[in-house]
Amino acid sequence: MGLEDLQHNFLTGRLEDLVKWARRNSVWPATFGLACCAIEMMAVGAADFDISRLGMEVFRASPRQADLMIVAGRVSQKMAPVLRQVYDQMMEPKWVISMGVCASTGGMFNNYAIVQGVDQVVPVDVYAPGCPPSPETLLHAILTLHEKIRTGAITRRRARPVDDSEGERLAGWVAEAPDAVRVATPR
Amino acid sequence: MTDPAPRAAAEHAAAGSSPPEVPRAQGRWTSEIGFPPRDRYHELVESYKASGFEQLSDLTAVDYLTHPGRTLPAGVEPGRFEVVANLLSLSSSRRVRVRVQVPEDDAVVDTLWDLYPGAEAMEREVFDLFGIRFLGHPDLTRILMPEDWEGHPLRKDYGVGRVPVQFKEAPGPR
Amino acid sequence: MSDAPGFPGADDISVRRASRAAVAETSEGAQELATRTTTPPAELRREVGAVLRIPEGGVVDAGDVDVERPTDETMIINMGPQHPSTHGVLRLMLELDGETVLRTKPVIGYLHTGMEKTAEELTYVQGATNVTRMDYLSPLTNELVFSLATEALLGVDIPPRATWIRMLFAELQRVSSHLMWMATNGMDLGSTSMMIYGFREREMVLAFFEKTSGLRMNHDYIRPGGVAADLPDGWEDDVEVICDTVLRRTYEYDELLTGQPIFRERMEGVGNISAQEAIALSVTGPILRSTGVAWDLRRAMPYLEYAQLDFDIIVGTYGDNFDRYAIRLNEIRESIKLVRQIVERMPPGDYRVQDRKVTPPPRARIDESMEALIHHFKIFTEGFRVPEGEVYVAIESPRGEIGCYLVSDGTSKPYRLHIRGPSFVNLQAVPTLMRGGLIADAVAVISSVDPVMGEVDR
Amino acid sequence: MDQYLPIFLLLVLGALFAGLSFLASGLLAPRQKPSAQKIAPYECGIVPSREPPSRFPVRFYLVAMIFIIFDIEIVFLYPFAVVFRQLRAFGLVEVLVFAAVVLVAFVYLVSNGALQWGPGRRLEPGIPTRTTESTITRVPTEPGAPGQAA
Repeated sequence: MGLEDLQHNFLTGRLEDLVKWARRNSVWPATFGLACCAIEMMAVGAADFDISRLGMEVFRASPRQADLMIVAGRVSQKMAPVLRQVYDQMMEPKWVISMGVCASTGGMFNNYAIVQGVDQVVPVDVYAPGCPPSPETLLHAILTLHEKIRTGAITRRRARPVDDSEGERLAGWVAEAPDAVRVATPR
Repeated sequence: MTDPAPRAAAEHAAAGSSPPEVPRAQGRWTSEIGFPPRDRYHELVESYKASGFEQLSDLTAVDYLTHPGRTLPAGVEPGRFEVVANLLSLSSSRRVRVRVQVPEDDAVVDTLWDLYPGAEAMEREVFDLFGIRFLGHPDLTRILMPEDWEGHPLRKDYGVGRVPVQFKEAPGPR
Repeated sequence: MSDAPGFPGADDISVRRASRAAVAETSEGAQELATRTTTPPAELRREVGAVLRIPEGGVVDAGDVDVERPTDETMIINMGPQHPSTHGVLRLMLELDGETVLRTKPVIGYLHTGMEKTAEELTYVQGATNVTRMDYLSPLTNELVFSLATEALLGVDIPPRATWIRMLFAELQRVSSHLMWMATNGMDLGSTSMMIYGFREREMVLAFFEKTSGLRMNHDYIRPGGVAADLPDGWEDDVEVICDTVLRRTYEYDELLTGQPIFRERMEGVGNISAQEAIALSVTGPILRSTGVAWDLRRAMPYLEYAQLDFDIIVGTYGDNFDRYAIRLNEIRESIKLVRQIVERMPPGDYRVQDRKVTPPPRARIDESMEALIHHFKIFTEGFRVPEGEVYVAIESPRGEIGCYLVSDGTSKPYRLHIRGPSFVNLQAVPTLMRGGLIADAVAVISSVDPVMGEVDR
Repeated sequence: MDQYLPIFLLLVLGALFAGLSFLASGLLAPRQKPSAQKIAPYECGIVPSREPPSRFPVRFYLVAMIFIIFDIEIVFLYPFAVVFRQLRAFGLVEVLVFAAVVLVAFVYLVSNGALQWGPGRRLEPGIPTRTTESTITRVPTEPGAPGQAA
């Protein structure tokens, strides 16, 4: 057994890799099912497309115990501040998957009622296409998120919501430059 | 019940199905249509309820701003809005539609809540999306739109609110 | 890169939208539950659930919930839009005395998608894709009601095979919707295994839908003029496998759930409603049938070819959660009985109406004949024209009577499309069902009403 | 002196553990102060506009009292458990008497309805237990005869 076989085991792993490995394999989604995509999200949670293989066993109801918010469905104007509130109440580190075209860009409902893309409200990590995305697409989005966690920086603050103590409230979050992470096809 | 009301109901009901010149669907989905004037709307619905229409299945409104030329039976002057109440008789498996014209300036109609408590949310939705007020409604507030939303979206003069998208009508990529 | 989120020149609506998307107050003011002293009496009666004005000796006595309790002893909480048991984004405001629910007020609109406005922008050919996203547990039922309304106005009658295919898919959709209800109802009452079993069976039905229409949900399969594609060959065996497996499994669910004392305790006697209250609140579907009223549109006002099929209407006795559970479980078995009859009597022939003005020509023909190309081009760009008129079509969806009020002004786009959502109306019965129960009963009642928020908020 | 050595060691260990955990959380915790929304109570996504009610119904405190009763009982069982072999029969009787006395308090609480949670409007109790078959009636339809009502 040559030295190169020792490359990826516990003894020689760097702390940051270990933390990222731990985070990646225990991402708990918050139940944020809005519309049709929520049904497909539940189907992904059920027996046939089981996401507990990826460590996402439990859909935590309260944002305090959730790491990932899957925005599954169309976000209406009335729901946007609620979405923002739940996102703020989630613990760091937190990620967002915008599931379905309605969440990503407003989809086929380009009208007064739907927020045209949930990235106007919360910073999004992975966009899953489809209407609704088939469970395989959502699984691929989750694996892409794992890849992003694996290659992303560990201590980068997600979106520092600006305190209202600083006088007028900014547009909710300080837009950081979206990092054009060239995400390799997850192995 | 005052004397004129049953006559009004009878007059419309007696016409069998609705007056012939009103274009309607054929076949299985034909149903009787009543066109009461606004002040006799509540009486007509009351007389229908008395004659066995136990359930109000649907109440909605239509904004005829851009389609004034619709055909209506004689003696019914078209208003801008039209409140459509759908009554259902469980005992005799029949439906009847009551279409009442509502002018634009004072868009107010009597509520059906005291006859059919189920009308409460439907009327709130019509108020929310069309701005037609219902007299005697217990809690006439918005139901679908956020509370601080101005305007009534389903009116024909309310824009769709499209965000211009790249390949349809917007200038080049941003 | 322009700073405004939209493009320059976006009109005021999207400017307001940008400010709205920022962190805004989520309180909905007048739509919320006010304290008892500030609520007008009529509204107070409705929130308490005492809806009917029956003379004193009548069924409904609001007295069993003493409303005169001082307001500072009670607590108004949000069973808000993001809640595991509210089946989507329903927000219930409850006034509690300890664990007992005194008053309830559903606040909806958190999934309002402006579909009726969008419907006025789409042609009849595209209309089904918009309508199918309303009730996302039974998309085919929405498409069916829209197609029937359009065909009623067009005055075209579709070939028999299309009718029977539509009935086959409507009943299979009822099976998949009720299986989904069994799953979420089990999950809400703590039986996670029911969730897994329910979804496992539902996947079989979705697999068949995907095989025929190409999509698991939002199929756009039932279109004005017939169905999108013919049944794949060998479909009888798929349907046969579905029918056998699901029928056998329903007895397993019965064994799993009905015997459990906890499940029984939370279902029996909880959320009861009388027939008078149900009819007065315009409630339809399993909730109305659970009170003993045998009203099912497939039998009372039959559409398609339901008059030729032999099936039973399941009617409850006490009007409580357990009745609704028994009704839905047996309706799965009835639907399977129906599907078996439909499989036997499926007529041959074409699956779409052959009127060239409505149905686009088959793809192969376009290369050969210029006229077919013109028809194809005209139908898909401008859409076919529907004569002026209005119609109200109502069919039996798994949640109750879904109606489509369609007004056309002779152009190729509906002038007004209103979908009467059964869940929108059934939600009004929630204050009556929850009166006097505990919070745990509130969860069971919401699950028993089975609201689908897409259809409530449209 | 040597008797007190273990106690002294325990004290040092406790202090060390507490000190280290504070040190670690100081190091690893995010520097940035949590925002107002994060501190706000979670109300299903709604920004709380009402202050949480101050008065809670008594029933919640009764349940807390039941817990305290049994908690104290367990605390006294610990020393008993250490020496119960030497005490033999006398110890056993002693602890049974003690448990009986504590149980009186519990029975008093339950008889006062501490565990009855609200009216929970139920149907009249006399209903036989129902199965999914017995609670429904099937209204058959003869094919080809539409429109007969209930």
